[in-house]
Amino acid sequence: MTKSTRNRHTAAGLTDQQVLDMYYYMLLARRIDERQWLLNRAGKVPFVISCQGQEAAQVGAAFALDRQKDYLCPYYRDLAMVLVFGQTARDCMLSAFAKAEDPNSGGRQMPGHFGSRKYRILTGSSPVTTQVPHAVGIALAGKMQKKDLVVFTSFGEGSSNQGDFHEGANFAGVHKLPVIFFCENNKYAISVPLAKQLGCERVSDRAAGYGFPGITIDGNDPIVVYETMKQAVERARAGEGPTLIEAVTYRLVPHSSDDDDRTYRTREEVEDARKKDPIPRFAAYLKEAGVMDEQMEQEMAQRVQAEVDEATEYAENAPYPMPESALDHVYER
Amino acid sequence: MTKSTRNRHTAAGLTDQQVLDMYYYMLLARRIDERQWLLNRAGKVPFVISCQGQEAAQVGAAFALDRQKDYLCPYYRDLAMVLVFGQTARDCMLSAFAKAEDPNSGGRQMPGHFGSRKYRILTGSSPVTTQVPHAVGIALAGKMQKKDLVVFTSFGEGSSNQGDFHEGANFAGVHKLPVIFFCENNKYAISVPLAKQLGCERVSDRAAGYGFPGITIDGNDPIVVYETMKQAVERARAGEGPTLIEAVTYRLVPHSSDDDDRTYRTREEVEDARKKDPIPRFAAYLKEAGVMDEQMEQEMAQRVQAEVDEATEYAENAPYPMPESALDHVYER
Amino acid sequence: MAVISFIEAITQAMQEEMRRDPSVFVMGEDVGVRGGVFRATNGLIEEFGEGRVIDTPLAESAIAGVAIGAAAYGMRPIAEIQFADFIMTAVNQIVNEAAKMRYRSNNDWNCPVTIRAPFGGGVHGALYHSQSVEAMFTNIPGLKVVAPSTPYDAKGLLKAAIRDNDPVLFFEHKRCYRLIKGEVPDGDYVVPIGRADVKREGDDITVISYGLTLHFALQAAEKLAEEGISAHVLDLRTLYPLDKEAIITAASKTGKVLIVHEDNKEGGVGGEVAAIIAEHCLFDLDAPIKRLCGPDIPAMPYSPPLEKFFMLTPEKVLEAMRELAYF
Amino acid sequence: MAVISFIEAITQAMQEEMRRDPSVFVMGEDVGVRGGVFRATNGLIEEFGEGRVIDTPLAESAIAGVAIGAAAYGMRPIAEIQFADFIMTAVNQIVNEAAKMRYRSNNDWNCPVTIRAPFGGGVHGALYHSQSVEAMFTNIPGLKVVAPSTPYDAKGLLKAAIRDNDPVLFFEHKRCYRLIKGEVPDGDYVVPIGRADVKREGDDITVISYGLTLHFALQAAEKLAEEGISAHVLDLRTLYPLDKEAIITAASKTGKVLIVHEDNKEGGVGGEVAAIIAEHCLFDLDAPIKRLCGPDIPAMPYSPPLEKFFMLTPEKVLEAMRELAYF
Ligand SMILES: Cc1ncc(C[n+]2csc(CCOP(=O)(O)OP(=O)(O)O)c2C)c(N)n1
Ligand SMILES: Cc1ncc(C[n+]2csc(CCOP(=O)(O)OP(=O)(O)O)c2C)c(N)n1
Ligand SMILES: [Mg+2]
Ligand SMILES: [Mg+2]
Repeated sequence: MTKSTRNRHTAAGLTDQQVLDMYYYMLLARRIDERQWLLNRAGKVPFVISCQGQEAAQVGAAFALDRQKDYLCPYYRDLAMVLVFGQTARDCMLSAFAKAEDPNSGGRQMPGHFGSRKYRILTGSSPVTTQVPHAVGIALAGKMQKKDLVVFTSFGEGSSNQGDFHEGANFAGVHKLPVIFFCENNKYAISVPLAKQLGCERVSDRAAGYGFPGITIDGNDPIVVYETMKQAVERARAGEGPTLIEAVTYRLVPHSSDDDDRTYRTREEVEDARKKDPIPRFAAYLKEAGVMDEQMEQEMAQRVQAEVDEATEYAENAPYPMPESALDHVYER
Repeated sequence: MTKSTRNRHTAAGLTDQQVLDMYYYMLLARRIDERQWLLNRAGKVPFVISCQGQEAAQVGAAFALDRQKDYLCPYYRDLAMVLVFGQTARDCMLSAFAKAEDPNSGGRQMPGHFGSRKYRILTGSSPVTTQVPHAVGIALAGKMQKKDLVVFTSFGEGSSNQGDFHEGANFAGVHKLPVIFFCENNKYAISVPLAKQLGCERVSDRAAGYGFPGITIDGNDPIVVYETMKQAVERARAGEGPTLIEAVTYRLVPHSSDDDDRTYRTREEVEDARKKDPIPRFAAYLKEAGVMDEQMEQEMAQRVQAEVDEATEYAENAPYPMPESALDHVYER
Repeated sequence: MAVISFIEAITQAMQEEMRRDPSVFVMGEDVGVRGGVFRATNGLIEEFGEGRVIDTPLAESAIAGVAIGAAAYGMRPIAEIQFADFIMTAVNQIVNEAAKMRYRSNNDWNCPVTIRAPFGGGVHGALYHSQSVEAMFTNIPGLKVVAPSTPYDAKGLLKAAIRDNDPVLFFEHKRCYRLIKGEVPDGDYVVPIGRADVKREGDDITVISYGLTLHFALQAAEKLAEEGISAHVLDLRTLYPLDKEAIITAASKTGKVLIVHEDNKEGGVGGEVAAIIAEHCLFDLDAPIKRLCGPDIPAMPYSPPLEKFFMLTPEKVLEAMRELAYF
Repeated sequence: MAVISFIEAITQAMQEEMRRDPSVFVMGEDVGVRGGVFRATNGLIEEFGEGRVIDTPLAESAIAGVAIGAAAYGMRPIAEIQFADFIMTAVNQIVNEAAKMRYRSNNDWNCPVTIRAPFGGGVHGALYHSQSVEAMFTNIPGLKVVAPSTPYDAKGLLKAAIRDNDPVLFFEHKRCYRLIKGEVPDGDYVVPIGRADVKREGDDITVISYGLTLHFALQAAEKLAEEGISAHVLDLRTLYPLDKEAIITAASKTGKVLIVHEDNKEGGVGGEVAAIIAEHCLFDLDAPIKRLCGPDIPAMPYSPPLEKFFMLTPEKVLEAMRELAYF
């Protein structure tokens, strides 16, 4: 396979297998997500919150981390990211169906509230941005214990207006902690557009206020995200402190299954954004770069389809938690 | 009186009388403050929190505002500022002695917790930086009512780490509100020095994150402060939005009468700072500029002394609030 | 009189007050073109424009704090917290600022802000969209806490809150929004804050509740009546400061008291209600003061069997009432 | 056994736990070279260095949130909130995060953080350095709330809190710091969280209290004994979850109960205590359950006559106890 000049991933330090894997995770996340919407509309799962449109940002970022030692404090859209870190389609579907086996919470939390000690994904909640100081605390603890770990935390652009973002980022800046603040700027906070959320142009403009670099990148390109993240991870491991990365993306679907986005954005705008959908775009790249051909693409699609089918069936048939188990785990026993 | 090149105030748009008035307020604030320490050490007032060292910043700022229509949301060190806005030495001493006539709170709050509806000084509390969103709210209300008012709010550099600073500043940035965020950077938050407080170099670095200008200036020079403020006030009145001004000063005395600053800063450092004490420095300027002579200086000192004496005596002899009045004004009656 | 839903009553109250008084305005997350995630502010931006219906940045402490500043200036903001669970970042502004402004300034300043927040569960909202957080605020002099249960009370109390010259926290049980309908007069009216309301007269047992569970008590009372047991049902309506007199009267009337709320039992509002009774009419009691409440777990879980386990129902309330009647 | 002050007990507990377990560390405002504004962390930075005694930026939500993250990782942070009044910006982190981590992750994660905060008045601290904020947290399953009143309990309970695998809010009455002295054994010991303690045995009336006012009750009991009235005094020590059994036993013993705390009456912890009694041992009572508490005003004012008006005293407690005894 000859490398054309169109091959950007090798230059970024990614092997062919890695970019194929990246594509796989992006596709898997998308298909799980789409299936959850179908299940929701069929009345089978009560709630969906999507990663659709943000898969490139998430997968690009996750690939730059060390999946054996780094920590994630993600937010509710990071389905693609937690897949890269080890969660499976089955895990996600168990969560969507709120079944006892859901590894995040045993069905206690809504889907999207990730957490797995074994994958070093800190349990998350709904109030936005509370995970930011947690990430800083993990990094502080890692530094105290002289561990070589990087902590990644993500959040939406609207959420970067919360006090906890400011307080957490400043704390990390003061202590030069190995934290990466990753903003998935999808241009809306539910119905509220950027111009009504941010006094500034770019979320990355905020980094200067904490004494570390901030950068805005195309979040629809997983290779660009990977490259930027890689540098931030190196900085962090070298003890040079945090980085704020703003990955510009778009939320292709409504905020959640309870939302109706027609009240606040035009169909044209959404259609335009669909043209930049990171998944077909990355598929096209892989083909241009000679890494994937039609057949591989089809096989991948089938594999993903099968995984999603299996996961859905398993989760649908899995048992619910016992009612009285609601009383468990308030305190250590 | 010939204007020398050393005359900076005329260029800044200040008359001789105005700079003399500025000096008067600076001196008055300082003497009130010093007297309160004496009273505290004599066991007559339970608590003092000082403006010492920050008078130039406060008076320079206050003079750039319209004392007939602008609003203040100050912080606990802004004694000199509230004097410019209309409070008297007597008011301050009534507050120090916690007497019923204290216009801020009827003796309910510690000194330094300013508030006077008639002077448009919003009532303040102790939790730092809560006044920042209030200032934004007043500005929003003024805009809704199409009033030509500017709102000024001040806070310490340590306090700029609070979530409320971030959230308030961003809100003002989004709505381009006429608010001036004035940070009195005196290099310590109680015992904690700048390097342990701020991830960034300058508090003003934070303004970019809210989409408005930020500037760091010499807070020991009232003319520089006045000029900078004047521009910010003009911007605000012209509908161009907020400005963040960081006035670099030094706290010449311990944090409060309960503090002992020898545990965390050297005497040399404090002595060095005393050499830049804004009050003798401004007196020297006024003399060099030919605005004030020895005799005027002495007369001013005497006038201030007399005011402080009178205020102290009045306040010391004034009645305390009635015990049962503690039950009043929980709700409107 | 028209029959409208609980949420329509909320919307009407805001709309009418905004028409009546130009200083009233609305602010919060998604309250503008989206009309609120529950649609409580539906239609307001169309009528009053974005100057008076403000989509704020996603920052609750600023929502509260900016509203407080505007209120101190003289406006009458209605700030919406999207879910009561998210009010917690605004606690400092509400408790240390709004509630204390009048007191700390010796009556020089005041703060006529209304903060609305949907609370409670039963809507598959899981841990963070189902909480009853009212107990956190029912110990704060200077603040008033209201939680209506009927459309009539919701409209009248919200109008009273908006016109009140002190800060009011206004909790709306989100399950009531569309489930509960009731008659609401066409004209302007106000329901006074601070007064509980007897929602059903009875002689054998007294049930004291608020919010969604008040309706469970009323339904249970209906059933119990068929068994010949007559229940007196008091709706607290205002949770702080409590209407002590009404509580004492209602408790004394039957001598048997059941307090019902969805919030956790320990430390919930019911504790204070029981304490008032135990202090003021202990010798009128014929049975221990019982409480039926949500379990003492951190919040309502998502999974249907767990949510069901948490939620009270008319049946659970009925059983507790019957037990008390036969004590 | 050495006689030490309340604050020395606090310092000792931290020092010993830091020596014992390298995962224990201290963070907060001015806890380093200044040794804390009350000097509770005095000497710690000298012994353990600034790596384990961290002067944080002035931001309470981050203090709590960073501590929570470190705790989830496996450290045992002791976070100091300089005054309990300032804990309010950290409520979201404490209540929505720390308290719910174990539950929401189905026991996968936990959060062994201790948050210390000086509360209470009587030190000319005015509205914002005197508050009793405990009631805000005594309705939060997942959280434990402790408020010791003696040096012995303070040391033993703080050690227990630090070793606890769940979050503990540790309130220290600041007036007790130097006023209250008591015997503390030299060796290591722990006082279990969740258990109240009978501080004085008696037969005629029961007084239930915690913090500074517990001492007022003990002093008053001493005086009353001279009058031939014997008071039973229960120290709650843990405010959440309450030790129901101990409360019921203490109340039943005399049949006359007075609950005393400095916090406002309405919505204070005393309400829940009264409710527990009224639910579990109503028929053992010979008198209404009385509460003597701070007045229902926003906070303690600064001016000496106002502060005096607010504060309870041994005399005020004595009077209430005598009244109850003669009921
Ligand atoms: C503290 C808090 N307030 C409000 C909400 C309700 N809420 C959930 S998501 C959301 C918008 C988030 O927008 P953004 O941060 O841009 O992330 P996105 O959903 O667009 O990825 C809001 C307001 C919440 N979860 N937490
Ligand atoms: C929310 C809050 N936390 C803690 C305190 C206690 N405190 C009072 S002043 C102060 C330091 C403030 O430093 P800075 O903002 O730099 O202002 P300065 O006093 O130096 O003028 C602290 C920690 C407080 N008042 N409010
Ligand atoms: Mg967004
Ligand atoms: Mg400072």
